[in-house]
Amino acid sequence: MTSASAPATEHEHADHAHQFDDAIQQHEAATLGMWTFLATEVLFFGALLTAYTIYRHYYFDAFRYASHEYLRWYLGAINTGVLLCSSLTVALAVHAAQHHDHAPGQSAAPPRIGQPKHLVPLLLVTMLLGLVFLCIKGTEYYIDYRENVVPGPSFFHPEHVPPGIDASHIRLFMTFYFILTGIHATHMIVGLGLFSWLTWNAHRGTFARTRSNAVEICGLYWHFVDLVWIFLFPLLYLIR
Amino acid sequence: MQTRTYYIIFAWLMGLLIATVAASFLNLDRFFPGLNAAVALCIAAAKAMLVVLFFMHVRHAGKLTWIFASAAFVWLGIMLVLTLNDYLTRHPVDQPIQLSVQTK
Amino acid sequence: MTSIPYNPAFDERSHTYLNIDYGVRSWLLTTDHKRIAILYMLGITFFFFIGGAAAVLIRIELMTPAGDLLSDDTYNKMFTLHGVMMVFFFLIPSIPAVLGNFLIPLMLGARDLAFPRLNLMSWYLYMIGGAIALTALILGGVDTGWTFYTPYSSVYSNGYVVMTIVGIFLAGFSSILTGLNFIVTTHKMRAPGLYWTRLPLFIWSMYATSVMQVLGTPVVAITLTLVAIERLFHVGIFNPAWGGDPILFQHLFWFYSHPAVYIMVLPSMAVVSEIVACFSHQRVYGYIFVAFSSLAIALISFLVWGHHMFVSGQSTYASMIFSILSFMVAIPSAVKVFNWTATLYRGSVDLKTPMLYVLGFIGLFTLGGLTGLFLASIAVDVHVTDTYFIVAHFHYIMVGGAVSAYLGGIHFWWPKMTGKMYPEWWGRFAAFVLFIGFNLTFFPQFILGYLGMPRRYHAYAEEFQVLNVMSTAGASILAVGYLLPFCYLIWSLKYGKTAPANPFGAAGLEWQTTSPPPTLNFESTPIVEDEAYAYDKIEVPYD
Amino acid sequence: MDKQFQWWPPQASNFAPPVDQLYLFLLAVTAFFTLLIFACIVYLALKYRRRRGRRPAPVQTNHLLEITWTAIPFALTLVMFFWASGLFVRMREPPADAMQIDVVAKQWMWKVQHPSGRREIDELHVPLGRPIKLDMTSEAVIHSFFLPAFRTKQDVVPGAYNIEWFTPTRVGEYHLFCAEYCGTQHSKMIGRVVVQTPAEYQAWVAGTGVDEAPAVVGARLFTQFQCNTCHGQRAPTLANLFGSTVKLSDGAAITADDNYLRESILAPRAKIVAGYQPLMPTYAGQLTEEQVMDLIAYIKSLHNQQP
Repeated sequence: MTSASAPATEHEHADHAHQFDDAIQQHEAATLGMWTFLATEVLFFGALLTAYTIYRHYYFDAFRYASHEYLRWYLGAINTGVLLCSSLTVALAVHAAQHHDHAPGQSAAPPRIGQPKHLVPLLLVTMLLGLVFLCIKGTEYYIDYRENVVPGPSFFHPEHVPPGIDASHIRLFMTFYFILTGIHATHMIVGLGLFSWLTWNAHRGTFARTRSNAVEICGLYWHFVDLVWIFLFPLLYLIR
Repeated sequence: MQTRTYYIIFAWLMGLLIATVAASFLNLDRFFPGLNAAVALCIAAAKAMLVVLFFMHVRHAGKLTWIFASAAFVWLGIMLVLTLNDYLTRHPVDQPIQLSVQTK
Repeated sequence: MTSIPYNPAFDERSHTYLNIDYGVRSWLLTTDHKRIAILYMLGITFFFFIGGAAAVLIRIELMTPAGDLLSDDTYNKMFTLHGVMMVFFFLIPSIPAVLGNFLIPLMLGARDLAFPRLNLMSWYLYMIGGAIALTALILGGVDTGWTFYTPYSSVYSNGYVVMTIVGIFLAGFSSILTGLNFIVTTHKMRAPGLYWTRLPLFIWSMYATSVMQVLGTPVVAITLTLVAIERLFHVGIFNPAWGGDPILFQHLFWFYSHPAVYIMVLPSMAVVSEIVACFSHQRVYGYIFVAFSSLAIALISFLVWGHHMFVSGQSTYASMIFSILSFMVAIPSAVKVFNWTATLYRGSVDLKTPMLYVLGFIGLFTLGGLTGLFLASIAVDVHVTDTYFIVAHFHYIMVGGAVSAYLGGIHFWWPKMTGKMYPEWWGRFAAFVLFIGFNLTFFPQFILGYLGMPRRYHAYAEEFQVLNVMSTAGASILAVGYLLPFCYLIWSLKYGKTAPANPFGAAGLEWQTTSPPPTLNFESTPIVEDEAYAYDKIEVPYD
Repeated sequence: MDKQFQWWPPQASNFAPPVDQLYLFLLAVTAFFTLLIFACIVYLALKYRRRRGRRPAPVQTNHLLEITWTAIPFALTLVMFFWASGLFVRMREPPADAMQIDVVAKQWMWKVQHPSGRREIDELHVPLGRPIKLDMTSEAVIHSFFLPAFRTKQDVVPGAYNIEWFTPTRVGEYHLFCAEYCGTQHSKMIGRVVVQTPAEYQAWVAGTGVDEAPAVVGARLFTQFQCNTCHGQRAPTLANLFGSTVKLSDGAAITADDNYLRESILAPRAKIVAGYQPLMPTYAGQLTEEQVMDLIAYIKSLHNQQP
């Protein structure tokens, strides 16, 4: 026997879970866990994008035509802007939370966004931006539904297809469009759920000393969902 | 990190967003086929790098985070390269690509 | 030697993880990694016997050339049931979720995994996934084979394909979360002094496995989801009649499902390294080579999936690239086999039950691995692919390899998990029965395959009967080999000898705590000062 | 077909001997290493078995040994790779003079048509010593055309033509199996390949109840579907088309091969010949796979003729 730290029974501290030695270890583990999960997500979307890339390569003309005809680049661009704004507010929220952790009493300078007391408003703005994104996305889906380009019983009527383009390839493009944006939107909805939980806890002040952990981890997730959209936007909307 | 950095990065991101939309209206493919897509993807990658490095704090993170963040993209690269390696080398007669027709 | 101080209060078995609490609730809501391991063991055993029952029906049907016992449709559903249950619900979770869950925190000197609640959630996802898949198979079955090749699965099959896919999706999610938990735990929760180069090889292999689970599983999850979407919405993704490409499905499917073979066999290698060292009373030969060969396998195995597609219509050039890469993955496996064998040299070899399983593993894995070279050799693969040669090859790896190692590991750590010794004589006897039964079952299938008997055949040509009867005879012996441990291990729970903390004189932190361990594993966090497998500091135990 | 048990499948094509040689080489390597490992395990386990009074002697890792047993398997696998790939490339390149036979796979039967027109189901008659090229497609799901005695196999994928070739070298009857799982009656999708002497084959081809040649059927279909009203006037002429290079309206050039013709019939708007309007309707759904093959055969027969 060499030596031993504190007895096992004393590990039930308020600031970290029983399996960890201290709050720093818990924080590192949580961050690494989220990064590992994001690696999984990269491959999850990556498999879809690989399939999309191959069909886009083979049926390029049809994909370009469908992208022009049925997607509105300006709505996609606005949505990209909305998501980038939300990334900024998330970054500021994380900053605010961390600030609070390490220097709780520091509020002498004139208040600037990113100060601890802005945490709740920043989280709320982020969620609002997320909702705006989903509303615009929903509008796009509705327009597509009116144009009968949503996969289903009356999926796409091919009377006006220009020469050199096969209707089935247009359907293929729309299918991938709905799968990719649909799964992305699902991730957004999960993100909104996480942020509601964060906001509620931040509002009640029940995070104690691990507050920045939760905000930071959820922030990583939100940024990742934003990242996915950064790639989806040019790949789907801007085919020239 | 100061909050000022976040605003600067945000300004860059919005600038790149305008750039990518603008680039899509230029017909770059006449110079080199696929140039439009390449430019769009490069801008997207630049935006992604900014988000990852600054918003997600990888710039100041330890080696481990770097490895985890890049491993996923290495694996994605494997999948893309080896799959395309098949599709781009199928000889037209020897290994036809799939045709999109009703075969009943 | 690293150890824990003697503490009389600790020795009274007053608080092992098993008896600290009773009642169903305390088990179903536990976050203790050891209890979750036990829960996994129950689930896995259940699904193993479901899959095994299907295998029995398949083998009985194949005793005669005519398809007489089962209808063709039932037969197809049986081999699908067998494949889905064994691959997704038994082999992939077997060693990681049972032994990995139990041992990783113990071997690292940690109190639990990094995310105990996530760990429990993994088990629920796995069980719910299994229940859904099983429901699909009971309601009417699925006849696509576990490979779900399109467009058969996405358009033409009449079975409950979507429901089965939902089950597999959930099990995949469980597998990802387990891998994530192990990765974080290995990185962040090692005891003081436990550097990477001091880690047991079990941890190295499990880490490599976890990387593969995390990076590979999402791909099969989304690919099968695409199949379900094509089926539900009648849109073209893989069906050529609707603009898709069925070969693309195969690329995406095998991107995960080839590495999945290594998700099954790397954990077996983890077990083998521990047992070989313990029962040779010797440090594993070439520790660092064995450790890094695990990581090499984790990477290279993602580069070889195209060898499943040599006759599929893949380009000739791509086939050749995949062929050379497939040969490369054989090399780290060969390095492991040579090093394990060399570990016996000048050791003190004790042929106890776990060692018998493991020596069996080395032999069977060698044969299974070498027959893999036949499949990487494209011209030969053209002849033997989709025949019984393939069936024999992957059963040597997955059953001869993975299941043998799993059973070896269960015997080795049984005293640690339950506090009871298994009966040694019965253990050795069962290991022999298993080895003989296994070879009799699957060796004839190599010959059958080269003769040209295609796999998934319900009825076959008459000249194949002799070998098929041999195989079925072997399968009945193999079944006994599986039932024996099932019976005597349960028997030992009540009547077995009480196990001491370290019955085999093994190195490793898990043997430094009581059998069974207390809920938080160690009385206090151990500090490690030795290399792994410091057997020169342990006296040879005799019995 | 011999119904007795056998250890080795018959060798009946040009690929059987070289594949068997490679197989034997692999078998030798496998046997050597398996026996080596088994022997080592048994010897070491007995020699160093646990005995009272004998302590194990710690062994240092020998790096030279590690490198050796990494390098030797590496070298062996390189030999296997080049040997196998060289043979594989030969299997993928049919000789120019090969006789083409059309195969359409359905759930669950093989429909075969010879150049002379004779059709057969679940059987394939081939003449001895003549290179045979199978042009194969499938109507619904993936099948695989497997001839164990010929050591050759090719998946038959719907929506495209896949090719398999061989030269039969021994007269007799051999198995034909579907090797890719294709649904309920997968194991019933079997048949036989009959290798005959050239004279017997000619007699068989000319046998009673002879079907029309694909090109003849194709010619009739050509008129029946009124293809002749456009092709040659508003639409491109088809004479000497097969194998020629076609300029497309988007500036690309493409060789008119089987797959191009197939696509032009079933999805005519996908590639438009330069200088023509996209007027042609699709015939997808109106023609069976066999009829498409007949039409292609007819177009091929328009070689060296004036339109």
